[in-house]
Amino acid sequence: MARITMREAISQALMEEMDRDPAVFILGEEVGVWGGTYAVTKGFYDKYGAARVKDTPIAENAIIGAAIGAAMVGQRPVAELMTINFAFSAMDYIVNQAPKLHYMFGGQFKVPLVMRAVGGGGRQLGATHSQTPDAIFAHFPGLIVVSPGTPADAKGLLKSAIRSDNPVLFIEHATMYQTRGEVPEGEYLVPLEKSTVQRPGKDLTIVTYCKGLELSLKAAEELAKTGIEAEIVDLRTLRPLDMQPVLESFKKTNRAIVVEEGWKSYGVGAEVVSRMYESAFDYADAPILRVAQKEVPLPYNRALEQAALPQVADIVAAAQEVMK
Amino acid sequence: MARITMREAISQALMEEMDRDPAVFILGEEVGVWGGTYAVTKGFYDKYGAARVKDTPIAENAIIGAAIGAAMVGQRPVAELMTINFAFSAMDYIVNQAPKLHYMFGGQFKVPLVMRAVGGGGRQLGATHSQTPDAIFAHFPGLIVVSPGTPADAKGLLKSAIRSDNPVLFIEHATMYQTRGEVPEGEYLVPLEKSTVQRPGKDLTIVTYCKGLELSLKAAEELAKTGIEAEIVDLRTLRPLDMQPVLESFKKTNRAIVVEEGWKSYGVGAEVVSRMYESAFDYADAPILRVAQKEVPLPYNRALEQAALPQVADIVAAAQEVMK
Amino acid sequence: MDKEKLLQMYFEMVQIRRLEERGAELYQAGKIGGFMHLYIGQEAVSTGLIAAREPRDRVITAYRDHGVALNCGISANEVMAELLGKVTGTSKGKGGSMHMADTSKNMWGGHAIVGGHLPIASGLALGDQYAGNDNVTLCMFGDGATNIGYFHEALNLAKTWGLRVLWVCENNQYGMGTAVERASAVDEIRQKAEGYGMKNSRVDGMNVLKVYEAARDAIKTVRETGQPYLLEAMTYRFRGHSMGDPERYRQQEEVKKWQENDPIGIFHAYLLGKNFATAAELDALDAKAEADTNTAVEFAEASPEPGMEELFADVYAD
Amino acid sequence: MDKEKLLQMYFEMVQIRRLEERGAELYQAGKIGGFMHLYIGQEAVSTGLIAAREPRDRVITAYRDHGVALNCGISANEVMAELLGKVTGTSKGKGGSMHMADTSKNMWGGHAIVGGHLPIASGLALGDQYAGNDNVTLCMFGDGATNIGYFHEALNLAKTWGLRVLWVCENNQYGMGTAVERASAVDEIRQKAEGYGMKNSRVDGMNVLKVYEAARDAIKTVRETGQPYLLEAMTYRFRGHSMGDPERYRQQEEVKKWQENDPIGIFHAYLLGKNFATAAELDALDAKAEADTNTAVEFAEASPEPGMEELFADVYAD
Ligand SMILES: Cc1ncc(C[n+]2csc(CCOP(=O)(O)OP(=O)(O)O)c2C)c(N)n1
Ligand SMILES: Cc1ncc(C[n+]2csc(CCOP(=O)(O)OP(=O)(O)O)c2C)c(N)n1
Ligand SMILES: [Mg+2]
Ligand SMILES: [Mg+2]
Repeated sequence: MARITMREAISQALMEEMDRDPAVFILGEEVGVWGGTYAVTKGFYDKYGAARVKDTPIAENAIIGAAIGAAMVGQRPVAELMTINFAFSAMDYIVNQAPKLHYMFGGQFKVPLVMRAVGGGGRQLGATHSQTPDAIFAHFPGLIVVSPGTPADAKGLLKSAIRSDNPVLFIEHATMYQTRGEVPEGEYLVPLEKSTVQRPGKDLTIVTYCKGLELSLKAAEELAKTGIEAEIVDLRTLRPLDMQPVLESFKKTNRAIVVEEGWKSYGVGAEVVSRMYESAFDYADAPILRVAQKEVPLPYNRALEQAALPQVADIVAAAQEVMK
Repeated sequence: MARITMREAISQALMEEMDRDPAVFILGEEVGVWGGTYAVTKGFYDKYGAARVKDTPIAENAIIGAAIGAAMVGQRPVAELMTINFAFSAMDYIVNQAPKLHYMFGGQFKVPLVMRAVGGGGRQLGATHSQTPDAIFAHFPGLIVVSPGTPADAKGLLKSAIRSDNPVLFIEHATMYQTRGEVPEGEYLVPLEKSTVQRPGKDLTIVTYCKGLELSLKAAEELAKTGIEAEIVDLRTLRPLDMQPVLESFKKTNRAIVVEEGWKSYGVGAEVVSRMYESAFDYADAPILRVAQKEVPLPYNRALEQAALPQVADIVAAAQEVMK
Repeated sequence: MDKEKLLQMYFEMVQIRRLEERGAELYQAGKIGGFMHLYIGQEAVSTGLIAAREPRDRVITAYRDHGVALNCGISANEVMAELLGKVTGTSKGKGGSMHMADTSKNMWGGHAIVGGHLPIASGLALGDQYAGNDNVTLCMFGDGATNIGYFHEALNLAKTWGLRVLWVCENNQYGMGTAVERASAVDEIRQKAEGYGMKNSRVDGMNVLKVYEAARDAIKTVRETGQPYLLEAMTYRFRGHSMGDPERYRQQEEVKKWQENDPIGIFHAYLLGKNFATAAELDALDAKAEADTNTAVEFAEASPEPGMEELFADVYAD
Repeated sequence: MDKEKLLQMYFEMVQIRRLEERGAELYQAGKIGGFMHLYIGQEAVSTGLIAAREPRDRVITAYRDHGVALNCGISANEVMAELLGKVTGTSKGKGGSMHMADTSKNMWGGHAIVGGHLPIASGLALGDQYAGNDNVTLCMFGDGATNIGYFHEALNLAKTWGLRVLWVCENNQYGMGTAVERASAVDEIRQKAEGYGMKNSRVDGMNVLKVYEAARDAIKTVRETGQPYLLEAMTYRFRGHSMGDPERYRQQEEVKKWQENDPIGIFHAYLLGKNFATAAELDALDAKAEADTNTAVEFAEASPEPGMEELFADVYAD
């Protein structure tokens, strides 16, 4: 296994799938000549040509809408949204078209579509460009919402997403492209609907995903120094949501926190917490706490932005609180 | 107090505010000549004329975008979205522009805008036209999200919304326009950020809003016959969320369910439940249950659609479950 | 055109009319729910258009889709069953009036978000371009739909990428209650194509043969040039926007004037006048349309409701 | 035009150039974060345009907004402070490079969602129409922004309702790395106005006086006719799209060719050639721009960061 970056892992998944299946093509703003705003598709244009790596107009509805149409007639487009903030500019396609067409027409249409989008704050991009609104997409049945936390998962999940016959929203994090990890070479598939334990522990369960995983792993190191062994469960997929590893862990530790980067209210943690109590009420020794973004539009100023985003110290504090 | 319908109450609020403040005007699809798709603005066009009751093109971005602009320079537009399903076609304005402009420009701009939208299922309109996606809007700081459950609240909240200097998404329910209730005549304001008890009870707390209130009141009648007295707390406003009456009730009853029409996963109930445990963990004698929509796009067929929607019987069953 | 094809077109137009008249009754009787938008008055447009396609050419339209479905070869039985929400319907009763489709007939659906299917149409054509064939996608939509951003993004993409789409605007003068000029910067919808440097023309949408000819030529152009084309068909809906329209926005005289231009009447007179058919032949087709509609209603009424297992079926494809 | 105004325009152009050059340095030094889009090369457009407005005319633009801010009369101090995220900035350090505004100067913001401010511009004009005045809203945007649906809905609304907006497309030949013709159905952006029956014209955006004249005439037309107008200014950005653009999409020769057409150089030569100013006078303005920029940097660096109470301030207006 090679130790590669998240960027390389995603890039690898895309290339392998394009090599494997001629129906797979990429479209989006600046995916071609530019090489991808975050350099994920660097070199693709030269390798695969303009027909398979399509630079689009700035027209998010056309990007996702056309990708849906092409998927309906048997192609397997991977549409890039540049950033998840622009998903609002194609919202009807993402939540009202792609996830409903299969059901609404009695199973006639299939929409094997992947929508890649970069999310996350922390780069001083201001309120409209820094969001982590993952929870709102996960509200819609028919959509699969994935957001990997490690390079290996990024590769394995993206490959599975491309092979899925369903629309998948695949959310990456802008500050994690340089994150390194062991990634299996060649064929490596991670199932789309499985949460997983990323760090074993016995005292406390931390449920998280994506950027939250990075922060939680650091927090777990700190906690370990104080003798608290946190078990970290990575959701990976927000819809459908696999609670089994969460519940197994919680039934063992009886204490838990949920960590996410997005706003707390009506966020991912709310759903996870509700399900934990629904299924394991009697196991809770203390209230489950949520660590999340402060309820403000993200400000440009760096200190303010960092104060709004969840930090390792916040996780440590919440963990200590539930351990009391 | 007159006993009037929800439709009349909303209509009254709009008229009173238009009479009071010349800066208030209405725009939207079919609000004028047609008289409003749900007849809420019937007669307005004749009374106020085309300048204050503006029929728009079918262009949701232009409707909300232009309303934001007009609000920024001091007008007080009430924009109608025809149905909340079309909010996805103006999503960026609703969640990424209106709620962020004030903060992002250091408080310079104000956006005194009301966006009225009809939501809800139950009328066989099919998957794209039957949604109750209220929770996803409530995820965004800077937005106020209101959804009344009684004619009086509809009037009082809408009047407050029009007077607010903030963007308010005001969600009505398509099947409740004929619902009748006592409504104070003339000046009557309900504060935008207060939940309230709609039915007192001692055994069990039902937290709900909008259509869920109607269903819960019926369920409470049934429960009363079996000796269970449910206290019903109506959230009315989803953001900012006022938990105080919920917590007070729960601390008394120690048992609760949350009822909403939208999908359960990542819905309104998830947030309410999470906050209840966060603030009143020790008061819970049984797991709090959620009654909500099944996780499917709403089907056209009537029996299937009704099976997907939460029913009075579901509420009664959930209540009995937590009372065990 | 040969007689057989002419009579087939006539039959389809009458069939649409009859089926929708019965649909309206069943709606009033509470057997059909939701929104139902009738095509009555506009039959010449989809009939002429779809008669001009090859079977490999794809069709996609808005919620006013019963006629389109029939023209594409979906049976009256299936259309009626879908209206009644039965499992034998085109979409197993889960779609309803606004969501008829049959991929085997290359009919890619009625769609209920105004203008929402236009980028999808570009996508169908993109799929064909990617596959390397020269299929044409016929995308129908209303005048009102040309004001939404979806229209703009779809047409711009189609022209920039050279996608084979024939854009067919059914200008029936109103989007719900809003007259074209009250919502659109230009009265002639075809003019909007100029902003994309796209070929375009206008046709009398009440005359099925004119529609047929214009569509045939336009499809040929699209296929050969590999460029999209905008065709505007001038038409009128004789009924309200959907069931339960108070129709406060137009005068009954205007409706009457247009009704005198009934596309079926025009075609009927043409067929007789040109001796393409005898009155008896046309009467027989009328009777067949009537009979087929009766059969369809019986079929639909007798068909089972979808079972409860359908509620959770097809949320995801497997 | 009088000498004073000409020299003021010259000064503003140089001031934009200097301020952004320093901005680029501070960005490289890590003192400015986020996205920063430089206006260098395009100074003639906003300078000529805004010189032609009356103070009551509103201005709104995209994220490439430092120049526009300065032209509107926002001080270099405030612009620089906003870039550094200081509480003395135009938006208290909460907006950053892309979000400069000052309502007292009728500058309604830089906006970062491509095309997103166009419907808002229609709204500013709607507010004025509703108030019964004849203020004009000047809305600036890029070539790439004309492909998104927001553009379409905004222009259609403005024409249909007769809103006083001067739409100014800064055609700098690229939207990020995508050349106009690779993303737009038509190369001439002004042609898109034809689809809305909207008056339009093209102007050399490297020549500030031509921009000024075209803008003055267009604003007059808009004010008098109560109808919108689309003005396309042909220009070029000398720097990358934003800081950190690999610029793989264009040749250095192309950039050089355009740089020889430097709008400041052109105007400098014009002012000397026509004897509007002496070299010494222009040198003095250059020196003042330099000095003001230095002052602005000092001011910004010395300004305090917003306090933590700012984090929760202004989420809601009270
Ligand atoms: C995005 C969106 N906005 C609004 C509606 C509500 N609506 C349904 S049909 C319609 C009128 C459409 O008019 P037109 O495109 O001319 O088609 P016609 O009904 O005349 O065939 C409207 C406003 C919708 N379905 N989708
Ligand atoms: C809706 C949306 N999509 C994509 C982007 C990312 N983006 C920012 S600037 C830009 C290019 C805009 O080009 P143009 O309109 O020509 O303006 P220029 O940068 O050339 O001034 C893109 C794609 C965005 N901000 N908003
Ligand atoms: Mg129409
Ligand atoms: Mg550009």
